[in-house]
Amino acid sequence: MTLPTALWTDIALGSLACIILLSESLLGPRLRKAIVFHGAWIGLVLIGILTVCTAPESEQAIGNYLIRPWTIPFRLCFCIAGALSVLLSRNLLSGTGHTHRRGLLVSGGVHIFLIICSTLGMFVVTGAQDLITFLVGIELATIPLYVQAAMLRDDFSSEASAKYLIIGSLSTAFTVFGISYLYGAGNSVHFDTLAQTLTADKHFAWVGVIFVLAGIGFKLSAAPFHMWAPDIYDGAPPPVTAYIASSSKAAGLAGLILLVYGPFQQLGADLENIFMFLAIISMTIGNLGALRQKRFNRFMAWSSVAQIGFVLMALTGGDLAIPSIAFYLLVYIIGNFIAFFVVNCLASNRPETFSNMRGLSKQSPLLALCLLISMFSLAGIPPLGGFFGKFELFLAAAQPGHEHFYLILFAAINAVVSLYYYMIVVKDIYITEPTHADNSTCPAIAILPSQRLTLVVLVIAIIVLGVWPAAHSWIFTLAGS
Amino acid sequence: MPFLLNCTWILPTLIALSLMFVPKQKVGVIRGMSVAGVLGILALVVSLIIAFLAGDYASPVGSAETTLAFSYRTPWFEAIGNQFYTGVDGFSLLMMLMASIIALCGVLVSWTITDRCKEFFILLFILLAGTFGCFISFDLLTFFLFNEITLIPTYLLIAIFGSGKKEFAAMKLNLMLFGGSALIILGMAGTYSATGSFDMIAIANNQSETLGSIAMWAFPALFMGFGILGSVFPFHTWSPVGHASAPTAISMFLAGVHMKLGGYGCLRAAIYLMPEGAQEWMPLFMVLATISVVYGAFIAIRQRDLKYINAYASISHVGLVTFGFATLTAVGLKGGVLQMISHGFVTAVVFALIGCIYGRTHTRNIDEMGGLMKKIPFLSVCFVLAGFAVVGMPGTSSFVAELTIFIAGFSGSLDDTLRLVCGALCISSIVITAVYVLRTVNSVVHGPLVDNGHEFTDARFIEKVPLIILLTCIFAMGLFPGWIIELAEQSLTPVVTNLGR
Amino acid sequence: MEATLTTDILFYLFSAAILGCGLMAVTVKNLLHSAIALMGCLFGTAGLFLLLDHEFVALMQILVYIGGVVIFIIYAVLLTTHLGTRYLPASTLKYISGVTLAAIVLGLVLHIDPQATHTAVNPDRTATTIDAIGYRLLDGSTNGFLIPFEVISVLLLSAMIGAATIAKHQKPGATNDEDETGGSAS
Amino acid sequence: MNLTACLSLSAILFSFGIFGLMTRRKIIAMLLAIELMLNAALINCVAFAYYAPAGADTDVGSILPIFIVAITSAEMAVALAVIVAMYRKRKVIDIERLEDLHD
Repeated sequence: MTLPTALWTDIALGSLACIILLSESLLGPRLRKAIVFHGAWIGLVLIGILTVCTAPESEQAIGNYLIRPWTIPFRLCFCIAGALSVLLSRNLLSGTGHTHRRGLLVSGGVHIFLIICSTLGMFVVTGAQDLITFLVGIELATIPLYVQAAMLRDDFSSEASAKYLIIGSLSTAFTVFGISYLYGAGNSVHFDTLAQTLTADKHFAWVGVIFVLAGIGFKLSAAPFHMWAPDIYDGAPPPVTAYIASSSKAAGLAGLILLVYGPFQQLGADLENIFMFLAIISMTIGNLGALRQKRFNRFMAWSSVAQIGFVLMALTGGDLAIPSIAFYLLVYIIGNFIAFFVVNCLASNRPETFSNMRGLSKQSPLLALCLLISMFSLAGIPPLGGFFGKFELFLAAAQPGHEHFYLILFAAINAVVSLYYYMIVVKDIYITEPTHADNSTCPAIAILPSQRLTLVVLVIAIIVLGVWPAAHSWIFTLAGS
Repeated sequence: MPFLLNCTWILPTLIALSLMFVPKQKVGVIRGMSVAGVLGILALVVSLIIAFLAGDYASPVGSAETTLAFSYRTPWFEAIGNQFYTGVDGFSLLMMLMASIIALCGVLVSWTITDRCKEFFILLFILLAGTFGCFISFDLLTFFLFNEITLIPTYLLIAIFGSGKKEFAAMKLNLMLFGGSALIILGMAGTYSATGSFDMIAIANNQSETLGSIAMWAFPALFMGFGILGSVFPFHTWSPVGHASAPTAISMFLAGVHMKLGGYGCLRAAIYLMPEGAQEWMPLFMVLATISVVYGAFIAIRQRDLKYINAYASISHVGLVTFGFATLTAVGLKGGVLQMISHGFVTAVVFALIGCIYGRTHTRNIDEMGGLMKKIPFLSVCFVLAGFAVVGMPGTSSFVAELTIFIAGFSGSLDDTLRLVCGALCISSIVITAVYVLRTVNSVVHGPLVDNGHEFTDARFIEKVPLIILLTCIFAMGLFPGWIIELAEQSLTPVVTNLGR
Repeated sequence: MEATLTTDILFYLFSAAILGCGLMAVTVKNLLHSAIALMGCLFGTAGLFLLLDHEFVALMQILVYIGGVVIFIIYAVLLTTHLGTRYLPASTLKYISGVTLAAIVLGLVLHIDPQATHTAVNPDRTATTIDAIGYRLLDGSTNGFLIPFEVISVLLLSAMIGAATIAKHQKPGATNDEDETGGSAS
Repeated sequence: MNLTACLSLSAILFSFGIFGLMTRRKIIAMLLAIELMLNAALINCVAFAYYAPAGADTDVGSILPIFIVAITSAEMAVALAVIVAMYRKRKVIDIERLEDLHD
């Protein structure tokens, strides 16, 4: 049996997890620190490059594990998010830059090991060809995150973890219940069989679809399944928050696309209505929530609920949906990580509230500019990557045969609302003068050289993605084949 | 030549980028680079116009085979049918000429800015890049993209460098303009759904029924989306606060050029692309335009703040542009285009003058000033001349433009009652305009000198230059409008032919 | 098993046990009691599985679910609450919303009617043997479940390591170097 | 005893789970309610496998529960650890009292 080349990435990821775990438990403290941290992020970057290099022209299968070309951009997203998340944990691993109120991680090595395990789970989701692999992949992507959320030594962390755990288990219960119905309706768990047997006239299928969608909705924290997302974002360690906000959502979306264009493909028009409903609620609730936030992480949580609404809008559309979502996620992940990197630098000596960001442009022009670019990219302002990302989501909902123009108008107005709160952030960092109380206690901001470099690279990446179409057409080529 | 054309947006971008690396203490270097930059843009535009007039392009272009001058086309985000497609016709060139002259004057007017001077010029040049990009784009998505690029610098320029309720004004302006963008996105999604392309020329020549039926609702979305930028009633409310709070140069540029992007978009992206929709919806927009014209003029009477007076006057005069377009006749469209150019110069010179006067009196309230003729004769004379231009005295550019628009209101069939009534109302607005202009000029320039303790001197050289340039342009266009009218007429031929299909 | 009166009676008995214990598990005030009720519910389910010819699942239910998971819960209850502690009842609003949501879900699920093909037992059916399960689990072809079987081992490993890491007594202010990963503790 | 009866049983059990999740306040009690929901899914799997028409993949009725139980035990192990860690720090496992994180 020869292995398909595209499978190397999955194997490499598994091996990386083993290496990290072994070096964490076997090596001495000094060597361990270097190998675990640098090995992990370099390894993930290399695996990302390997993913791009081994991108298959057509589907490659080994048994019932299928590597589809369109999942390659998603896999790249997972690798990028994983590597950035490791880099972001830098000052939680070592003693440099004790963070405000938070302290250090319980165990840095296990934290990094779990990031890689979670990434592996996401890879498995994208390769799934039956519901069982799908379920196991989703769980492997999620369960390590419960642990990671509890990794800090403060009270907030375990609270966030507990809430995440409850929501996550609930989502598992829904998914599993839905899967049992899908099995009942389709008499199989294999996607190919299900694609033929799940027809719109089967009531079982509908119960299954609704419960599975609800389960994935929890993972995506799409409204109305968003309940504790802000608490989780606020309490979990910053790298984990960033990871949940980016990669975890990307995995959920990859899973969703897999199901919608695989086993659910005969359920078409009614699914569109469901997604339209979810999109409208998510955008509205996310925006309304984000408007009244004072703490940055909570703000990011609500805004991500709104962003998911935009993505779900694309799923009401036709063929353009997959590549546009993939491109959007790539841009969204980078934009999110810039914001979290900046806030992580800030949070090293103050609580991450908006009032503490005032006057940032004077204290650290670099951080201010990065945050500005990140916010504008998330809002979808050209020439940043976010513009094309968001614009294509709109176009996807307007394809012939799927013309949801009212939805587009509604979403466009919501995009303006979201622009408002992103601009409030920009106003705080550039225009509002800090009051004495805001700044008197805060020492200068310390940025680690590695984080400064990462920020610059990310900012350049987001601008390049917005003006240079290479990555864009690569994604479209992969999704088209 | 296509490269030179693209340089009109590449050059400002490069200047903005290189300004980032200049240390902020070196104000002289920053100013020098900025002036060199705008002069460079002006030189580019002038050489383009000369080449355009010299080439075959100046001859009327056919409707079906529209050829653009200096066109350049390369696939960009081609997976969604987007191209980087630039080119110009006479209309764009005229707008670019106006924009570059106003940009030059704007930079000269901003000579006195010292606080955060570097950021000011960086943002100004990004704004310029977006504006010129808009004028040369013939791909709908690229056009929209450049249009969006202009909005964010506007926000920051007003919110950081403005006065009064600057943060509120900037936020309101931006949210309303992005609201317009939301409508534009809707319209673009509609056209994309029907044609699968963003190429303006291709869409304009597309006569499919799908596009025709989508145009019924995509046209008002696009027209209103750009109309918000052109401050069409009832979405004009961003413009008075925005213009009043912005720093002088930005007021000039916003009212003079940026608002014109709205009119430009209405013509280029709405009327040209979807003539069927235009025929259907134009009565509504004609009414709205008339309301803008009359309402803006009436409100201007009640204002005491010079900037607010001019801002409302702008709403009134830009309303005339929309009215001209709404007649959907060759004369009306031509008049609209002329009014866009004319009003750009007029409003820019008025805002520049208000800036100069405010720098001396430290108030913009007309009740608190008077008799300035005795103290600052040069500025006062300019103010009077600018007043003539606002009213539309013969010899100024406004006269040429407004006359054309009024003719359009009454030419053709006399059965169209709506057009006749609206035309009559628009003409009556001249009277109202005369009321507020004469009153303002009277109370500022003449009368007893109100002494509020400030000693002031007449304009310095650096202030005189932009005023003289702008006034010269106004009178030159008023006295020798021939070639401008010809260019506008020729470039509007495809639009008119399209309307007749 | 053949559908006879006996199986019917047994089914309703088990159902009564499952639902009764299930209801107790979510309503009883004392947490330990509800854990025990859950155990009863799971035993009832195991009985149901025997009735439906799935001995292997029944066995797993008892060994892993009851023997492992429920014991976990009871441990957690004993570790974190004092025996007999009663906690405050939830607010009326919560009860109302709980009942409403449960009713909505129940209505949604019961709304369905099984297709005709599902009402009777397929006469040719054979009970799944443990051999068959083992072969399917270790089958690498498109028909098998080798990949999820491999992946779930990673899942269990990471969950155990993670659980051991966070549950370990944490000295306040300790740095990473003083901690061990706890990997061996799993 | 038929498929409808089995499915109704599992549906009722599932709705008990939801009810418990909504009304309970201790984290352990909420997890316990979630166990009921998972158990309902197990009943479904087995019932569908038992009443499957000809040609259906009946093995899945046994294999899916294996994975579900494995996933549940992993989840519960993590849950226990989190609860213990939290209890050690805060002496609180009542979800209503987890109020440090709020708007």
